Amino acid sequence: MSPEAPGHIEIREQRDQVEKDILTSMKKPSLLFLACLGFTVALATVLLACWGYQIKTGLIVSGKNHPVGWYMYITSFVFWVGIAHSGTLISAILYLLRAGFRKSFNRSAEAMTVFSLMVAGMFPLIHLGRIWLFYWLMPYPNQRQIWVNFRSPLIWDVFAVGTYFTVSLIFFYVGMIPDLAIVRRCSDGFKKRIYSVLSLGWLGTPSQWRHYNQLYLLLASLATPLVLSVHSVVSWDFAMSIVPGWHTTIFAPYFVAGAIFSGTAMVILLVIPMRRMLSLEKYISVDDFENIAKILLFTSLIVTYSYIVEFCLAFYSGNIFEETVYKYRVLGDFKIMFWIMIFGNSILPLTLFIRKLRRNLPYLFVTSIFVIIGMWFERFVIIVTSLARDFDPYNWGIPNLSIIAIGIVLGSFGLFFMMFLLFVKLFPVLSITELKEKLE
Amino acid sequence: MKKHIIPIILLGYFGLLFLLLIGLETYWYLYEKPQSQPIAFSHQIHVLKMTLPCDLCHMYATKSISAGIPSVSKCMDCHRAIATDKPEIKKILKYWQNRKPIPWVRIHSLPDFVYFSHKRHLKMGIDCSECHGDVKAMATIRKVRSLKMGWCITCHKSRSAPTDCLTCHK
Amino acid sequence: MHRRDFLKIMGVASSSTLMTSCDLEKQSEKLIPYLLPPEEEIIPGQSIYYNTTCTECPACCGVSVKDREKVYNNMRGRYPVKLEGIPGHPVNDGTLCIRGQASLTRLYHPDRIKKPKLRDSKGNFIDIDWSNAYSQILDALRESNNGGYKNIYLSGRTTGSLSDLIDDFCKRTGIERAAEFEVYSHSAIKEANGILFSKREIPLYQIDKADYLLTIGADILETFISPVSNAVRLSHAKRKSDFKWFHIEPHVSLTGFQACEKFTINPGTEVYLLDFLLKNMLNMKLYKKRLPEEVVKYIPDFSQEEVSSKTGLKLASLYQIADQFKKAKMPLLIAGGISTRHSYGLETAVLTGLIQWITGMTDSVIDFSRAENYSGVGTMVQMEKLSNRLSNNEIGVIFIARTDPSKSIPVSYFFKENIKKAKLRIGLSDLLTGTIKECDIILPLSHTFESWGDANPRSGLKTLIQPALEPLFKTLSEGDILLHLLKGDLKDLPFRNFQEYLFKKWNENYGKALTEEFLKKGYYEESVPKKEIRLDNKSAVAFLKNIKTLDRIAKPVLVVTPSIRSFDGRSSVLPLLNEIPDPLTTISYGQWVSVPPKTAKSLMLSDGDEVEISAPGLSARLPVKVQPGLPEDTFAIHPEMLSTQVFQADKRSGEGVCYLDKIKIIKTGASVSIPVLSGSMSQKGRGIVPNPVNKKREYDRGWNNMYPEHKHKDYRWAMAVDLELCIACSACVAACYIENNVPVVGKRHHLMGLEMSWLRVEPFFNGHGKCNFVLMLCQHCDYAPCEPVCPVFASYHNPEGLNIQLYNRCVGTRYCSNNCPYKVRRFNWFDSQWPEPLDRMLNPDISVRTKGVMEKCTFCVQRIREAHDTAKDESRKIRDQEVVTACAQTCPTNAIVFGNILDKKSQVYKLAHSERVYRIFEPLGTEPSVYYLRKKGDKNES
Amino acid sequence: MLIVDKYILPPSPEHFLILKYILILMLMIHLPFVSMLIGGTFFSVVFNILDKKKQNRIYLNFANDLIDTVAVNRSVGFILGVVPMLVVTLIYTQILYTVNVSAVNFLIYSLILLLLGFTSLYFYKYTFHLREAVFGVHIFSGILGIIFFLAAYFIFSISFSLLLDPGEWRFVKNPVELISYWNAVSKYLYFIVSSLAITGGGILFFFFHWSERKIDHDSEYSGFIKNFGLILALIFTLLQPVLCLWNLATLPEIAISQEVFGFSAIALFLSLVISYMLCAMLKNPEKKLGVHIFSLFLLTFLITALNDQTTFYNTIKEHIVLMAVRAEGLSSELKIRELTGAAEEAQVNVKKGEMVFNSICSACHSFDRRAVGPPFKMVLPKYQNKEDELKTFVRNPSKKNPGYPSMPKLGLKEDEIASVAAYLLQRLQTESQKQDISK
Repeated sequence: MSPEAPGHIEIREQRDQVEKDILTSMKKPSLLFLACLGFTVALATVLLACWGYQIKTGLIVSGKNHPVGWYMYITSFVFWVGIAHSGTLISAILYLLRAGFRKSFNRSAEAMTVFSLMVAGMFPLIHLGRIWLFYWLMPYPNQRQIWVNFRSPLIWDVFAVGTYFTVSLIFFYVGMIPDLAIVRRCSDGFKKRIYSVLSLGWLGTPSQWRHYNQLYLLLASLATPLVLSVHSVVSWDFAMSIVPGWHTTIFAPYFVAGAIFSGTAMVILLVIPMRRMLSLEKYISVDDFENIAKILLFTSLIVTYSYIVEFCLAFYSGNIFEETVYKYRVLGDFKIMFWIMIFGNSILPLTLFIRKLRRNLPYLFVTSIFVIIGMWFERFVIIVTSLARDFDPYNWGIPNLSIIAIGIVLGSFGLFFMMFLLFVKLFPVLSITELKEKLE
Repeated sequence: MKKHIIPIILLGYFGLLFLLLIGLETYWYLYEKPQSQPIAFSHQIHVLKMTLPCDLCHMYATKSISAGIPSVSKCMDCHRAIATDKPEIKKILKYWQNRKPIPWVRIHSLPDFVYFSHKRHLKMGIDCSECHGDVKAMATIRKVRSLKMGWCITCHKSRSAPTDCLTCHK
Repeated sequence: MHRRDFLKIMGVASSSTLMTSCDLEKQSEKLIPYLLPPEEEIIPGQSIYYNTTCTECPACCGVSVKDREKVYNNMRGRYPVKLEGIPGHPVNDGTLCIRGQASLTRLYHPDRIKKPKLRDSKGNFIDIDWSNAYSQILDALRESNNGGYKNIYLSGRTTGSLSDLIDDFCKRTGIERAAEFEVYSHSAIKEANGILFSKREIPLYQIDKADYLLTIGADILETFISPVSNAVRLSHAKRKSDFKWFHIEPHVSLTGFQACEKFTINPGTEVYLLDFLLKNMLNMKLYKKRLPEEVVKYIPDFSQEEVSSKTGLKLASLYQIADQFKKAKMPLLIAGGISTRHSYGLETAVLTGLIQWITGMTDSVIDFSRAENYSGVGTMVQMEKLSNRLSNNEIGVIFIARTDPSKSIPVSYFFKENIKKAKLRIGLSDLLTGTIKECDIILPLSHTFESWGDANPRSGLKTLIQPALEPLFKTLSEGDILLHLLKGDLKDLPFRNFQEYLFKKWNENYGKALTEEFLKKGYYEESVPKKEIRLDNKSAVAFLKNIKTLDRIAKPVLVVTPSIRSFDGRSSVLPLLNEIPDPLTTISYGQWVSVPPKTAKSLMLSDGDEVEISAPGLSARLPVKVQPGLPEDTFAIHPEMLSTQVFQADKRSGEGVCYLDKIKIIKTGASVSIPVLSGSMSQKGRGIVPNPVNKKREYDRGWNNMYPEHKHKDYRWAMAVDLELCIACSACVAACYIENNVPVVGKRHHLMGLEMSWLRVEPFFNGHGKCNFVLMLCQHCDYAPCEPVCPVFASYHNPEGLNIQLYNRCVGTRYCSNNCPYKVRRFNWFDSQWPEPLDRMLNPDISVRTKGVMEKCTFCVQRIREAHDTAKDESRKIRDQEVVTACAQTCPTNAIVFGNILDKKSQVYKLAHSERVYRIFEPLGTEPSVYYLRKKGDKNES
Repeated sequence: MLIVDKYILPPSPEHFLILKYILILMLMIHLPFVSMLIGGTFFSVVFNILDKKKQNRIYLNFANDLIDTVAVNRSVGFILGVVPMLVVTLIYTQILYTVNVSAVNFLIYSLILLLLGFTSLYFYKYTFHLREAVFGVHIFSGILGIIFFLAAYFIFSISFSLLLDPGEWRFVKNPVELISYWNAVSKYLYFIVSSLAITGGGILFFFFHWSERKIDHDSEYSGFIKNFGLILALIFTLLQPVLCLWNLATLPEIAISQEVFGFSAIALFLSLVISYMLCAMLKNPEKKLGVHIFSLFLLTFLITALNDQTTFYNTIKEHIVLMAVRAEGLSSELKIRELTGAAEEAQVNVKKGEMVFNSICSACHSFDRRAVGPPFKMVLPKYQNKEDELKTFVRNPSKKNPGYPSMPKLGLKEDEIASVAAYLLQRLQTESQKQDISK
C-alpha cells in the first residue's frame, strides 16, 4: 500500500464533509420546522374532517350543482397531477440529458412527484358520488360478470395515474438506495435496522454499481414518455367530451406544458425554504436556481402561446357555443380568476427574462407562488366556465361557494406539505453519492 | 419477557384469527342464518306429505310479479278443522282473532332496484325449484340459492334469455 | 364484488367492534300477508284503476286513480300512486292539468288534519273524537235556535248529491244555506246573460267547432271555467287547417302566448273594443237584422280614433281583428276572466253577449243547454252581506266547508274579524287554511279519493266520486258528517252512511243497469233538450241606456292574474306545485312581482331587487322579476303573492276587481334571491326553436363512426313533440314527477340550482314580445354523449334505442351530465326525503334513487316493461299507442306522441316525417330520438 | 339414471348417516397418507436434485429415506391410497345418483389421475438405486407423479366445493370452469398447506419415533432432518388456519351451520397447540414431542373431514329427505305385497288406496262426519260405479258444494288416484252394507 497523495486526502475530507452536511439536515428538527409540521398536520386533519362530513351528507356540501358537475375537486386533481410532472422531468429527462444542475433538485422533485400523485389520486375519489363503490372503477373479474367501460377517459385516468405513480415511486426509491446505505452506516439502534432494511443490503461494490446504473438509466427512460402520456390522458377527460371550451385538439400539449410549468414552480417553492432551513447553500447554488428559472420561463411562454391559440380557435371556428364560452371566460362571473391566471402564468414570468430577477431567490419564490395560484385557477377556469355556459341557455348557471370544498382543497395542500416535511427529515434531501461523484 | 416472546406472538396471531372467525360467525348469524318464523310452518307436511300444489297458497305466481303470500283466512280455511289442537295452529287462530296478519320473515328477498317477475319465469316453464330448491322437503324454509346477479346471469345466458341490464334493473 | 360481500368484510372487520343497529334491522325484513284475500280482480303487484272525479278546482275532470298495493306499518293496503284522466270523459277526455296531477299530493299532504279538533279555552286546538264533536255541534245548534240566532252553511262550489244533501240537512236543522263562495265566480258573464237572454248561466263554449276564436282576457288554458276541457277542444280546433285565434289582454298570460296573434289592450277598456267590433258587425247586413232598431240606437257610439287611443290598439290591429270576424264562418268570442273583473266588467260581458247574439254564436258554438253548473255560486256582494250580518251578531252557528274566503275577499268587508262574532264556527276542511284557523270546531274532511260522492260539472253530466283507498286518517266525507249530524237529530234515517244515500239516489234516478255503467265508466251523460235563446230587448235597452263614457284604469296598475299553478291561490299549499316553476317566469318558490322590461329599465330594477308596492290600503314588499312582453307600467302578481285581498268588488256584477291603479313602486334597495330556474330568457340564437327558413336538415352526419352502429331489431322508442299544440301548461312535468318518484327538494335547493325535474318547459322570449316554449327531456340520442364517458356502463344504449341510466350501477362521476348538451340529467346531491304519508305515493315500479346517483328521464321504461309483459303473454308485438309515457298520457292537447319509430304505421313515425320536424342541436350529431314539430308559420329568429 | 332407479334401493336416513361416517373415516385415513405422500415425494425430488448439484450425501440420504418412508410399499399405497378414494367416489355416486351434477364425474377423473400418480411415484421409488444410471427418467417420473397428484386433488377439491353450491350444479360442466371459484381455490390451497404441514410432522414422527433408523449415530444428519421437519411444520401450521378461515368465508350460505364454526374453532385451537409444541422443540431439540405433534395433525385432519362432511350434509338436507321418502314409498309397496301375499292386483290396489286415503284425504274428509270437506257418504254415492268420473274429479277437483272451500288440486300420481278411487268405492259399499245390516 503506497501512502495516499494529499489530493486524495482532501477529497476524502470533502466527501465526509458532504456526508456530514446532508446528514445533519436529518438530525434533530428545529422549532420552526416543528411549527410548520404542526400547521400542515392541522390542515390535513381539516381535509379528513371535511371529507367525512361530505360522505355523510352527500355532495350537496361540495357546492357543485346542475350544470356545473365538476368543480374544485377535479380542478385540484388536474392541478396535482400537473405538479407531479416536473419531478419526473427534472430527475428523468435531465438525467438523460446529463444536466448538471439536476443534482440539486432531483431528490426533492422526485419526492414531490410521489406525494403530489398521492394527493391527486385522492381527488377523483373525493369527487365520487358513491365513494364506497370506488372499486367498480377497477377492472377485475367479479360475480356480476360485468367490466368497466374502456371507452371512458376516466378509466384511462385510472391506468395512467396508476402507472405513473408506480414508476415514479420506484424511480424515487431506487435513486435513494445508495444514500440510504450511507444513512444506515451513520445511524445506529432501531434506526439502523430500518435503514438497513430500506437500503436492501447495498454495499456499493463495483458490480452493484454497474447494475444500479443500468437500472436507473432504464427507469429514467421508462419515466420520460410518461411525462408526456399521463397528462395527455388527463387532458382527454376534457378533450374527449363535446363541451364547448373542453373539446379542443390542443389540450394534450397544452396541459403537459402547463403541468411542467406548475411543477417547476412547485419545486422552486419547496427548495428555496428547504435550502435555508437545512442550510444547504453550499450544495444548491444560485446558478442552479437560475437554470430552473429558465425552465419556468420557457414553459410559461408555451402556456401563454396555448392560451392565445385557444382563443383563436374559438374565434375562427365561428361556432356560437365556443365563442360564448370564451367571451364568458374573459368577462363573465369568473373574470377575476381568469385575469389572475393571465397575470400569474403569462405576465409575471416574463420578468424572468431579466437575469438579476432570475438570480433573486425571494423574487423567484414569490413568482412561483403566483404561478401556482395561476395554474390552479387555469384549471378552475377551464372546467367551470365551460360547464357554466354550455349549449342550452336554460341551464346556464354558476356553482355555489362551498366551505367544505375549499377546506378539502386547502387540506390537500396541507397533506402535501406535511408529507414533504416528513420526507425532509427522514431521507437525505440531496443525492449524496452524486455530490461525491462530482468531487472527482 | 424475552422467554415469553414466542407464546405471546403465537397467542396474538391466533387471537387475531379467532376474532376473524367470530366476525364471520356474527355476519352469518345476522344475514344468512335462516330466521325463525312466527309460526313453525312446514312445507314438508303441506307439500310433500299432503301433496298440495304450490299455487294453492302462492296463488299469484302465475299471474303477477309477486308470487303472493297466502292470506291468513286462507290458512284458516283448512285449519278451522284440521289439527286445531296443535300449538302452532292455535297461533294462527290467535292472529286470526286479533285481526293481525302473520309477520312472516322474508327469506327470498331481492334488492329493491331489481325487477323480478314470477309470472314471466313460470310462463317460460321454469320450475319453482330452480330458484327455491326442493321447498317441499324443507321443514323450515331456507334460501338455497345465492340469488346474486352472477347466478341470474349465468342462468339467463344458459337459456339465452335477454341479458340487457334493463331486464332486471329498475 | 357484491354489496353483501363488502358487508361481509365489514362484518369481519367490525366484529371486534360490534355490529351496528342498521345491520340488525336489515335482517328482519318482513313478509306481510293480507288478512283476507283481496277481491277477485285485484292481483298484488299489478295496478288497479278507479274512476273518480278530480276536485282540485271546480272543473270536475274525470280521473282514474292508479292503485298499487304496499305494506305500511305491517299492514297490506292499496294506495294511489298516479292519476290519469278518464279516456273519453266529456270534460277532459283522458287528460289532466298540472293541478290535477298534483292533487294526489293533497291526498298525501303531510299537514292534513288527522282528527277532529276543538278550540279550548286558551284558544289552541285539542284533538277530540267524532262523537264528541257531533254532540258539541248539535248542542250549539239547539242553543242558537233557541236564542233566535240564524245559522249559516257556507261552502265552496258544491254540485251533485252532496249539494242536495246539504239543502236537506239545512232544511231539517233550520240552517240557512249561504250562496257558495268561489273567487272566480264568473258572475259578470252570468249577470250579462241574465240581462240579455234572461238566463243567469255560464254557457258551454265549444271552441272545437269554431274556426275563428277571439278571446278577450279569458285565460282559457289556465283557469277560465274548465281549462282542461278548453285545451282539449282547442287542440281539436288547431288541427283544422284554417283555424285562427286572436287573444287580447292587458298583461301577459300563458294563454296569450299560445294564440296566433296577441294584442295588448289598456286595462278596463275592453268596452271600447267590443263596441267597435259590434258596430262593425252591424254594418254587415247579414248581421244587421239580428238586432232590433231600439237596441241599436242605444249602443254607445265611439269614434274609431277614440277607441284606438283608449284601448291602445292600432287602427290596423282593430281592423285586423274585425276583418277576421267577417272572414270567419264559425267565429267564437269569449270575454271573461280578467276582462270582466273590473268595474266595467258587466258592460264588457253585455256587449260580448250582444256580439255573440247577432253573429249567431248563441245557437251554434255557444251552448246554453249544457251550461256550466255555477248556479249555486254566489258573488262578492253576497259575501259582503254575510259579513255584515256576522258583524250584527245575527249568526249563531256557521259552517265553513271546503272554502277559504277570508284570504280572497276584499279586506274592506272585515270578514276575518266579523266571523269571530258568530257563536260557534265549524270548519270542514282537509288542511288548516286561513279561515279554518278561525273556527272553534274543525272537522277533518276525507279527500275525494277516500270518499263516495258524485259531481255535476255541467247540466246533463254527472261524474262519479268513489274511494280508491281506506281513509289515511280519522277523517270523514262531508256527506257522512252531515248524515251523522242528522242521525243525532232524528233517528229515522233510511241509510247508514253517505254511500248508501248515494246508491239509493242513483238507483232511483238511473235504475240498476245505468248505475252499474255509471260506476264502471265514472261518468254519465244524458241528452239535454236544446234551449231556445232569444234576446230580451227591453232589459238590454235598459242596460245600454245608462252606459256612460267610462273613466279608464290609470297606470301604473297592479294586476292580479290567476295562476296556472295555484288557481285562485288554493293549490299553492301543494309542495309539488311550488316545485314546478311557473311556465312564464320559471320561478318555482316564493313570491314575486312581474315588471315590464321598459319600466324595469327606467326604475333600474333587475331580477331579485325588492320593491315596495304601495297604494291606498296596500303596502307590500316583493322581489322583482322582469317579464318580457308585459306592457309598460303594468305590474302582475298571482293571487297567493299577497297575504290579503285589498281589491274592491264590483257592486253590479259582484265580481272581485283584480286591478289596483295609481300604485307607487319604490325600489327598497334590498335584494331577495328568488329561484329563477331559467339561466337565460332568450335562446341566444341557438336554434332551439328554429325559424321555418332552416327547416331543411343541412346538417348530415358526414363523418362515420369509429364504433359499430346501434342495431334496433323490433323496437326503437321515440317521441314527437308538436310545438304547435303544446300550450306549456306543465301538466306533463307534474305527471313526470309523480310517475317517476322524482323528489321535491324545496326552495333552498332550487336557489342552489339543484332542482330534480326530469322534464321541463323552457320559455324563450324573442325581441318581439313573443315567447316560444320547448319541452326539454332526455333526448335518448342514438349517439348519446353520456354513454361513452361513463366508466362503469351505468349509462348505456339498450337494444330498443333507449338511453338507460342504471341507478344501482352508478358511482356518481357526473361526467355524463357534463357531457350532455341538453343537460337533462339530474344528480342526487343528498338523500331525498318523503315525509309521512307522502312515501305511500312512491311508484313501486321504479327504485327511489339514493344520494350520489345520476338520474334522468327513462321514457317511462316501467310502462314499456309492462307493455312488453302483456305483449309476451299474448305472444305478439307491442301495438302502437300501447305504451304511453306519463307526460304524453296527461297532455291535454295531445302534443306529445310516443311510440316505436321502426313501425311505419305508428303515429310517431308519421310525425317524425312531417315537414315541420326538426331536432335540437342536430349539428352535434347526437341523433336524438325526440322529434320536435315547429309551429306553423312561426316567425322568430333562430 | 332410470335403470339405476329400478335396481338400487334409495337409501334411508340411517343409511345416509352411516355413509357420512364411512366417508369421514375414509377421508381420515386417506388424506393424511396422500398428503404426506405428496409432501414427501416433493421434497425427496427436490433434495434429489440438490444432491445432484451440490453432491451432498445428507440430501441424498434424506431424499431416499423420505420416499421410502412415505410410499411404504405398493400394497399399503393401494390400501390407503386408491381404495378409500374409490369408496368415496362410490359413496358420492350413491348419495347423488338422482341429481344431475357433474361433480361425481370429476371425482372419477381424479381417481384416474391418482392411479397415474401412484404408478409414476412407485416408478420413481424403485428406480432410486439406479438413479446414477437413468437420472433424467428417474427424476422425471418423480415430478410427473407430483403433478398427477396435484392435478388429482385439485379436481377433487374443486368437485367437492361444487357439491356445496347446488345453484351451480346445472351450469358447471367441466372442472376448468371452477378455477376462478374462490371456495374451490381456498379448499385446494388448504389441502396443499396442510399436506406440507403434516409432512413436516410426519418427518418428525417417522424419523425419530416410528422405527429407530441409522440416524441416531449420525447426529449431523438427524439434526438437519429435525430442523427441516420443524421449520416446515411450523410455517405451514401457521398458514393452515388462515386458509381455513378463507374457506369458511367463501362457503355458500346453505353449507354453513353452527357446527361448522365450532369445527373451525377447534381446528384453530389445534394448530395453536401444534405450533406451540413446534416452537418448544425448536427451542430445545432434546424435547421428544414428535408423537404428540403427529397425532395432533391427524386429529386436525379428522376435524377437517368432519367439517367438510357437515357442510356437505347441510347442503343436501332436502335431498336426503326426498330420498328417504322414496325409500319409504318403495318399502311400503313391498310391505303391502307381502301382507296380501300373492293376492290379485285389485286387492293390492285397494290396500294402496287405503294408505293414500289415510295419509292424504283423511286430513280433510271423513266418512260420516263433516270436516274441512264434506263427509264421503254424502258426496260419494253419486259416483257409485262411475269410477272414472271420480278419478277425473280427484285429478282436478272443481267446487261442488257451496258450503265448503273448494278442494285443491293434489299432486297424486295416476296409479295413486286409481287406487284411492277404487278404495273409496269399495269402502262405500261396505259401509252401506253395514247400514243395511243394522237396519
